[in-house]
Amino acid sequence: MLVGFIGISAAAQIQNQTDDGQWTMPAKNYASTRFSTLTEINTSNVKNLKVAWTFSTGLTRGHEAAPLIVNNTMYIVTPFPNLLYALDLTKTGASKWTYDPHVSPSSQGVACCDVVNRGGAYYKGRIYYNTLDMHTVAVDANTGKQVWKTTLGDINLGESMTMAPLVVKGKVIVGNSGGEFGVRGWLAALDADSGKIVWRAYSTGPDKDILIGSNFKPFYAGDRSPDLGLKTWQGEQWKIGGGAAWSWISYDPDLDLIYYGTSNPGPWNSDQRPGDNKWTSTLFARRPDTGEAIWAYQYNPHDDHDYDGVNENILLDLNIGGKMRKVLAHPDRNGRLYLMDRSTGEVISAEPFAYQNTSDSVDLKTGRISYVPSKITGFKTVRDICPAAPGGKDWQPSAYSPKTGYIYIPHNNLCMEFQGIQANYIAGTPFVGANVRMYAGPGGHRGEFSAWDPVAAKTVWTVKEMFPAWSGAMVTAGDVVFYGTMDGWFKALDAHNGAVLWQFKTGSGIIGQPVTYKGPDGKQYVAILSGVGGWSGAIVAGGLNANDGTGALGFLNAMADLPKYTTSGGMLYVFSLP
Amino acid sequence: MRFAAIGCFLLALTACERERRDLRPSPAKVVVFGDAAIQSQILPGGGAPRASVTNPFQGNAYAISEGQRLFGWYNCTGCHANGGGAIGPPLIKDHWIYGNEPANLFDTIVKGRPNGMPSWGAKIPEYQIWQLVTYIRSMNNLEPRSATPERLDTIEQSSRTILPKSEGEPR
Amino acid sequence: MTALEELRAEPQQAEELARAWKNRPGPLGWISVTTHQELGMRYIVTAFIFLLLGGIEALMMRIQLASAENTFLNPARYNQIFTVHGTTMMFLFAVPVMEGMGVYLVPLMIGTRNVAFPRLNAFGYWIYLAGGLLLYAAAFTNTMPDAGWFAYSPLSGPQFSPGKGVDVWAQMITFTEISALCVAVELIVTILRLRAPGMTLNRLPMFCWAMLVQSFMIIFAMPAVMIASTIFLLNDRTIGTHFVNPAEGGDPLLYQHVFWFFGHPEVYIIFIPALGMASSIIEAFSRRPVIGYPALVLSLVANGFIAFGLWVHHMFATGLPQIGEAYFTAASMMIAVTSGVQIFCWLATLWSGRLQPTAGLHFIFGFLFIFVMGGLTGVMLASIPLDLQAHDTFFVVAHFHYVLIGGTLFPLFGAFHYWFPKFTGRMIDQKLGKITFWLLFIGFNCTFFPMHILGLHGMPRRVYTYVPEMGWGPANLLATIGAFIIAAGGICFIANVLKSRRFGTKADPNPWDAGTLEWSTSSPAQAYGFIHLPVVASRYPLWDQEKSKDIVTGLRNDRREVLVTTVLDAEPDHRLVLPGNSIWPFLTAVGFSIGLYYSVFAFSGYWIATALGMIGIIGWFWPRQPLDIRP
Amino acid sequence: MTWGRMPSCAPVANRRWPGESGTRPKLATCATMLFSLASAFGQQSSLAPGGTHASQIKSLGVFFFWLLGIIFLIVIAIAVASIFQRGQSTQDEAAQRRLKTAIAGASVLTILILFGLVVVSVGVGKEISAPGGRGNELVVEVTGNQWWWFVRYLNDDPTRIVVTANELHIPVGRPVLIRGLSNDVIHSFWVPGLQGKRDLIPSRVTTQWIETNEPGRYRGQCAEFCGLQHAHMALWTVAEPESQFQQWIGTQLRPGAAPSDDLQQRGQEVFLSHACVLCHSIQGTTANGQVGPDLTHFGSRLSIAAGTLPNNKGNLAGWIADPQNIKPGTRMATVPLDPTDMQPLLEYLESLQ
Amino acid sequence: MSEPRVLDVSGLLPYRISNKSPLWLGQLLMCVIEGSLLCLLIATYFYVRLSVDVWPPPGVRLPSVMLPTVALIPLLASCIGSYLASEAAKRDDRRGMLVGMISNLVLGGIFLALRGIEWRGLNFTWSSDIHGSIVWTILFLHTYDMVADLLFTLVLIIIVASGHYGQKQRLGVHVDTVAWYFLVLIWLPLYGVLYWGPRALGAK
Repeated sequence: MLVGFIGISAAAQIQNQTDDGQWTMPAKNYASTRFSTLTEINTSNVKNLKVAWTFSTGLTRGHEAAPLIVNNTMYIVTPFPNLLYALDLTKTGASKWTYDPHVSPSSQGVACCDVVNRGGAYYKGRIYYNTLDMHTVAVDANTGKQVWKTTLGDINLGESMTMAPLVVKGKVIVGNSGGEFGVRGWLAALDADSGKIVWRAYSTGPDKDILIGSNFKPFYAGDRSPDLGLKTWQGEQWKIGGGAAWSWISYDPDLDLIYYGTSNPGPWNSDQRPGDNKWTSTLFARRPDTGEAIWAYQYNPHDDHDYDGVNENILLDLNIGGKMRKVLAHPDRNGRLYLMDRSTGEVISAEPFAYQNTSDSVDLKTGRISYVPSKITGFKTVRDICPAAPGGKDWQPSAYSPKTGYIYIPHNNLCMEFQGIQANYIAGTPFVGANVRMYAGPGGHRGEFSAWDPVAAKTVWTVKEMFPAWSGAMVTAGDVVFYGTMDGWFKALDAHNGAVLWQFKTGSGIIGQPVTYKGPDGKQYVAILSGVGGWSGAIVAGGLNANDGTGALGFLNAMADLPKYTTSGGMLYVFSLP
Repeated sequence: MRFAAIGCFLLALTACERERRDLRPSPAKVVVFGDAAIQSQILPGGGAPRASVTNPFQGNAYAISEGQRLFGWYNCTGCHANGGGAIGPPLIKDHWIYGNEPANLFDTIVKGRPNGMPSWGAKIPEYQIWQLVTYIRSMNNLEPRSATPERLDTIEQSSRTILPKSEGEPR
Repeated sequence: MTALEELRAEPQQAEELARAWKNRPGPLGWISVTTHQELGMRYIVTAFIFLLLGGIEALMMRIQLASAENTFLNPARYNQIFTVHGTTMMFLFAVPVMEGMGVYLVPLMIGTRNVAFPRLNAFGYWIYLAGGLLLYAAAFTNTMPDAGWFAYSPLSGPQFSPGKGVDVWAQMITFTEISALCVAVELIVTILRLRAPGMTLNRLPMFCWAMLVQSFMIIFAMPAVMIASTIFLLNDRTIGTHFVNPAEGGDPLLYQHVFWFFGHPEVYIIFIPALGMASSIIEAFSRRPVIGYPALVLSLVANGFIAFGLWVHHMFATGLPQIGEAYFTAASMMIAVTSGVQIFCWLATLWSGRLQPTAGLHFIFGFLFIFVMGGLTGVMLASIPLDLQAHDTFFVVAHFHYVLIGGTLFPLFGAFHYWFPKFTGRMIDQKLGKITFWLLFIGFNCTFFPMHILGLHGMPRRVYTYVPEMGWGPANLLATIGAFIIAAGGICFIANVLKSRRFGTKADPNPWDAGTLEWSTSSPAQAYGFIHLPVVASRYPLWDQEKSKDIVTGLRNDRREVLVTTVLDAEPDHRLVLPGNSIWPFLTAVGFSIGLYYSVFAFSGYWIATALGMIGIIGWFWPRQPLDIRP
Repeated sequence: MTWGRMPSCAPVANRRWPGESGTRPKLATCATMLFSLASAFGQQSSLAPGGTHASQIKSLGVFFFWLLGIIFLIVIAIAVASIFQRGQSTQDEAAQRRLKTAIAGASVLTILILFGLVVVSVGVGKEISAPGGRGNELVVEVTGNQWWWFVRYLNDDPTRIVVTANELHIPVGRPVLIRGLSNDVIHSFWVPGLQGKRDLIPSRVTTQWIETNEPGRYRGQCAEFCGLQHAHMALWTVAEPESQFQQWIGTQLRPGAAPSDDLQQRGQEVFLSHACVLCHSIQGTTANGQVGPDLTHFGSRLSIAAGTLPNNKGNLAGWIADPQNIKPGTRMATVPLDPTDMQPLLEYLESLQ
Repeated sequence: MSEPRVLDVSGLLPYRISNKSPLWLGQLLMCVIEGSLLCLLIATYFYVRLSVDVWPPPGVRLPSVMLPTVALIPLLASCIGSYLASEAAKRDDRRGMLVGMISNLVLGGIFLALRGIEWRGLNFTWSSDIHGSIVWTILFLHTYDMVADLLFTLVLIIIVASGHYGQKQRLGVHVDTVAWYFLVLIWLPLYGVLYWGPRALGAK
């Protein structure tokens, strides 16, 4: 009751954008809340959900994308070869057209963690998405014809693209992947009409490459010197230093800022790259028009554990300490949930949402994280590092419900043993330098799904999962939270207490992002792609051999039993009430 | 009897192939392409005898050790881990798309394969490719056990059960 | 019977005894021998063959190093050769030859007829031979180990030593170690329980004391090398354990600790018997009891203890905590005190004795010269700062050759020239003996003295070559020339042995007029040792009891019977019937060896070894007629 | 018996070291070497110390040498005298007692001397391992590899970090902390002219202080047996005045020289298109291999192949053409090169000053 | 030449079944060898334990303490059998020897069976990591010795049961017990180190 009240009273806040029952971008809205105001499906009737229809993508790699629903058409971007399917919802998902961007098969060799794609974005009659081989394409949403196709990089340098673009003010914002290949990370904006590159902001190197100018005002003094992207690196290592922007972007129209994080520095063996390695594992706030950096905050300076900073930034207006503040919530790979002032970059709180033992605290005065010395890696073996390289939470996006005020975080409970070895840079091949072996964290389960109270900075409830909760979360105004598990269960939880209200076993493990929409018949539908894969599911999707625990960058050791629970597949499931 | 026993073990120890150290391998090229590295069982027009390319380092412990080092140096581990696979397919496996005969493996490394395997022929000297081939085969116990190291100085294979004892179905 | 009657009946009793102690003829008889002289001599001869092989390897190394950038040996071959050289000298020559001398001489010196466990003795010899054959079979099949005699991991580990060479090395250690343990156990029991009546511990000859201390050291040291070589190294290599793999929590330094916990006492295991020999020779050739017997015994025992407390001085360069380093410096220097006491006692003995300038005594003077110098450089190496410069350089090579050749080989050669009549019944040619000595002495110093300088001038050990700019060439050339002089000395010695064995003058029972019991019986000693076991009343019965020769009677001559006495005072306790010749030790050793050979390739070799060994042991212990031992 | 097919080192080399004038000094004769402990041996001698610590060790060694030498002479003198003593005069009881007293006295004296030696050497030991840092120390990381040295000058400012190989430049008068690591097996870092040795042990960090007041070149060599080419794993330490050192650092911080003519341009292409890039890096180009020595300033190095050959074009050609001939077993690959490519490659590499 | 004196030993026993026998001393020394081996392994255990920050390594369940503790009962009881057999051997009491040795064999066998069951429950092998290596080595070596000793006991049972034995075999029975006492005694510290050591030091 109280929660409902807050939700209503905060109607003007960023998290309460209008909702037309469509789903035009993977994060649902610019604030990345993945919250739908549809209420037809609610806690009382969700148990009656039934499969409405299904659709097979014909592919068996990891399906991480969120389906888009626009104008009674559903668009699905598949993993490599990155087909785009348009399904006619008025005809129960009949195929309208299929677009094939003809992706170079060799690009599969530079995709670090399965050949996934995290979806497209709809903007003014076009679907924009990235292909694995470094192209962004614009496809006419009605006809399926390619409008333009822009080359953004070279797979010979180990680059690839897997992220879902965000279209802001006529600009398609995309970033590269390849933190494990020694790429130089960047974020670029393309003109939505022509596909021309408007700007490109690198994560490392001199300030002019990073688009740091006179307006750059990071909150913490340590970040204010010029050319930090150069001066926190040895020699020319910044050229192969990672910092890819391979995941989520959020946008605040009021402040006119986009927010995104950059990946881990390369190689993983941190002894090989002395310095803070700015701006890897960093949160950037930029102007969408010019790319100019406004502020930045580095989560994990000199990252020792592959803690990328790429996770989603949920933009919220919250009452903190009696004052309404414009904040962003970022559950980081390092296991801490950062609540930051999104106009200045000040860290308000950074409390652990998952079990972690790599850092003691985050100093709110300097913004610097203090690492536990015994967990610092290098040319040696370090044991019992929690969370493991995939972090407390990897790419799998959380959801926020303005009704409950909770952030729903699908995350991991993994620890690792880490041996730093000499990494050799050969362009186009991986640049890692570590033997890793992951295993279940305390409790023996490998995943958790938690509700987090951002104001109190503590966990409200937690559901344990046998496998890492590798799918995105979605919450509705009906107070139902949806997510999928890697053993194939699609679950609906009570947003207040985490009670499982309904679950359905799909054909393969779920690592996709659930969406909900209002169908042409006015009913509420819930859709999810089932198809295990990704880094965690590589053992199934790639047919890996679990006898070698270091396979899949160490994930194999923790997932050796996954093939007993699921097989690969690629199927869209759409549910509705009968 | 004693002498017979000693004789037997002398023979067992002989294994010149295993212990040979070819520190200065011949730079001569071996022709692999076209003929020897076939991948199909179907030979239309009836099977004809074909030239076979043998691995100069077959069964050689030093080559396996060198191959293991190069496997790390040339970043094979980046994609194939220590045999379990990651970005690339595992190399410890039963079913090989392009064959696991030495000539096939050689071919794969030299030419690359379409789904992401780079072509190394222009870069890695040929004798080192053969050493890599030998090492990859040793992973699959296709080289003599006595020439294959039991473990490396790394963390890799783990026979430890890290998984919880079947928690059964989710609630 | 009275004593005189007994003595008169000696020829007949000798015949009876000879029958009871006779070896069966033919090859089957040859492999079932269990008498101590025969086995002791086999140990010695086998060890000398290995010495010869090790010496040839040394010459090859010296040829390679004679000039800069020499191409006589390539690096792989050189590494194999220095590994096999060190291993051979340590495990196949030095320890076994001392065991052999002990097995041969101890029963004679304490007045009994055989060691306490004759069949174990035979087993030990066969296992030793099997180990030696394993290493040299490897040498002839290109499976030579090449990680050094110390086989430091990770260089010796599965990743950096491909092939089976290191496995062969590690398993060879197992063989020699089992053999050494067998001998140690039987010598301890022999010395403690089979001494002639009246030979209290206080009257035990110095050499027996040395063997006793050495045997105890073997018992505590050898398990350490078993752990290092078999459990750590071999298991890491063959079944993938992680003892020395830092990535999985193991530690290369753990291997070093355990290895040197064995490796340092090993040096004393090798030269403590030599100290006993030196003592015996000094006594005999200075015609007087050694001065300071209690001090000598105590310092021997102390040596035995201290030797276990200073292994870390081999690891100063690994950077251990400072306080530990200071302790180990002090401990390492402490060993100089005990060694010093020994040297002083011998000097005093020589000083006050009437010296007989025999070849044997020449070697003792050579021993004093070289060993003292080796000991003093040892003091330098115990000092951490000096060790940090000298460690792993030719200075250390020089040091330990001074200690081991000076401290072991010279007394051993002296011992040969001294006990030769007892071994063969003929005198050794003294003139040739002295030539041998001078060749060895000059050659030795010529070879190894320059190495001190080379080491100080920066030449590391175990290098197969060096660049010409270093200026190490001339000194190395000198060392190589010296090595050939040593080789000439060796040839001279072999010639002398062959010649004297054939043409030497016949020897009396006591040609040197020495004082210990082995000289009271015939030369060469008969298989049964003594017709009548002696009764002893002093430390030097032959000197002090010339007038009255007390004897034991009542032992049966028709079977292999010895007298068991009490540990401290050597009071007769009971009689003991020793087993006769048996083929089972040989068969057990063969079965066991087959399994252990195979274990180089697969762990299942241990099961084979166990099964075949068990069958052998059952055969060994199976009851034989007569079941009942009657008085 | 298989004697292997491995080549042995067949030097073809021009052995004149960069900066060396004229021919090598005539080698000392055997006699002078045997009887003089002077530094006739050149740059890798613990008896020609240039380092503070090595000098202390040498002084201690000289002290030990004289003390122990005298003891040795006394012992030998007694032993020799005993030959002529003939023993007659010492058979009586009193003489025996005297001898026993002498033994006891000598033993006590031994204990005292050794106690003194322990105190002295522990004292020196403390000094040579004491942290020499006064806040101005230079921290250098030395990583042992089979069979070369990776050297990295650590600095809190990562842009001031310098990477080089098989060569160590140190400023005169400044303490240097060596952090030792190993990439494979155990090696031992040893520059006899500067300091004692310290093992480099995989997955451990060992430390050592060096300092010198005398400019000069000090040769060092791996002192722990590390496999086939243990013999050819040397490094040069160049001690130079602070200003020169800073200049050197400044040079090292620059990326590799750009090709200045067509030949060098061609050489760079050869480098980048062959196996070289898989292992070596040259800053300023796309070559970023990490497993072989960094070649960014190769032309200014003293030696090729870890102190095996002086650095000059002829030796480099021999080394690239057939490294296994010069250093059998080396990790340097034999790269098949077109003969016409060799000259440009040499030009390019030697131009990387 | 004065009259030599004689020491007539013909009255002494030609054998002795007691700890005065050389064989007994030899067996004791063998035990010392085995003991120093196992002591060094214990030292190794603590060395690696102290150099590793996580013990046991992640994912490893410590060997359960229950079964080995229960197994102590038959093990300690088996010493009684050994004692009876050795006393009977001195008395030349065939039945006593058989009873003693068979009870020793059976109780020792039960102990080994329990250990076998325990091994099936271990979730690590010798090649898992250093903990697995050292624990398995200690367990294996001790088990190996025990099996060898029990096999020897079995052979002695057969010999004694067949009646085909004399003083030497009785001495064998007596000496066999020395080895068994040793194996039981040495197990107690090993048991403490392997099962209680890590728990006492705070591992789960």
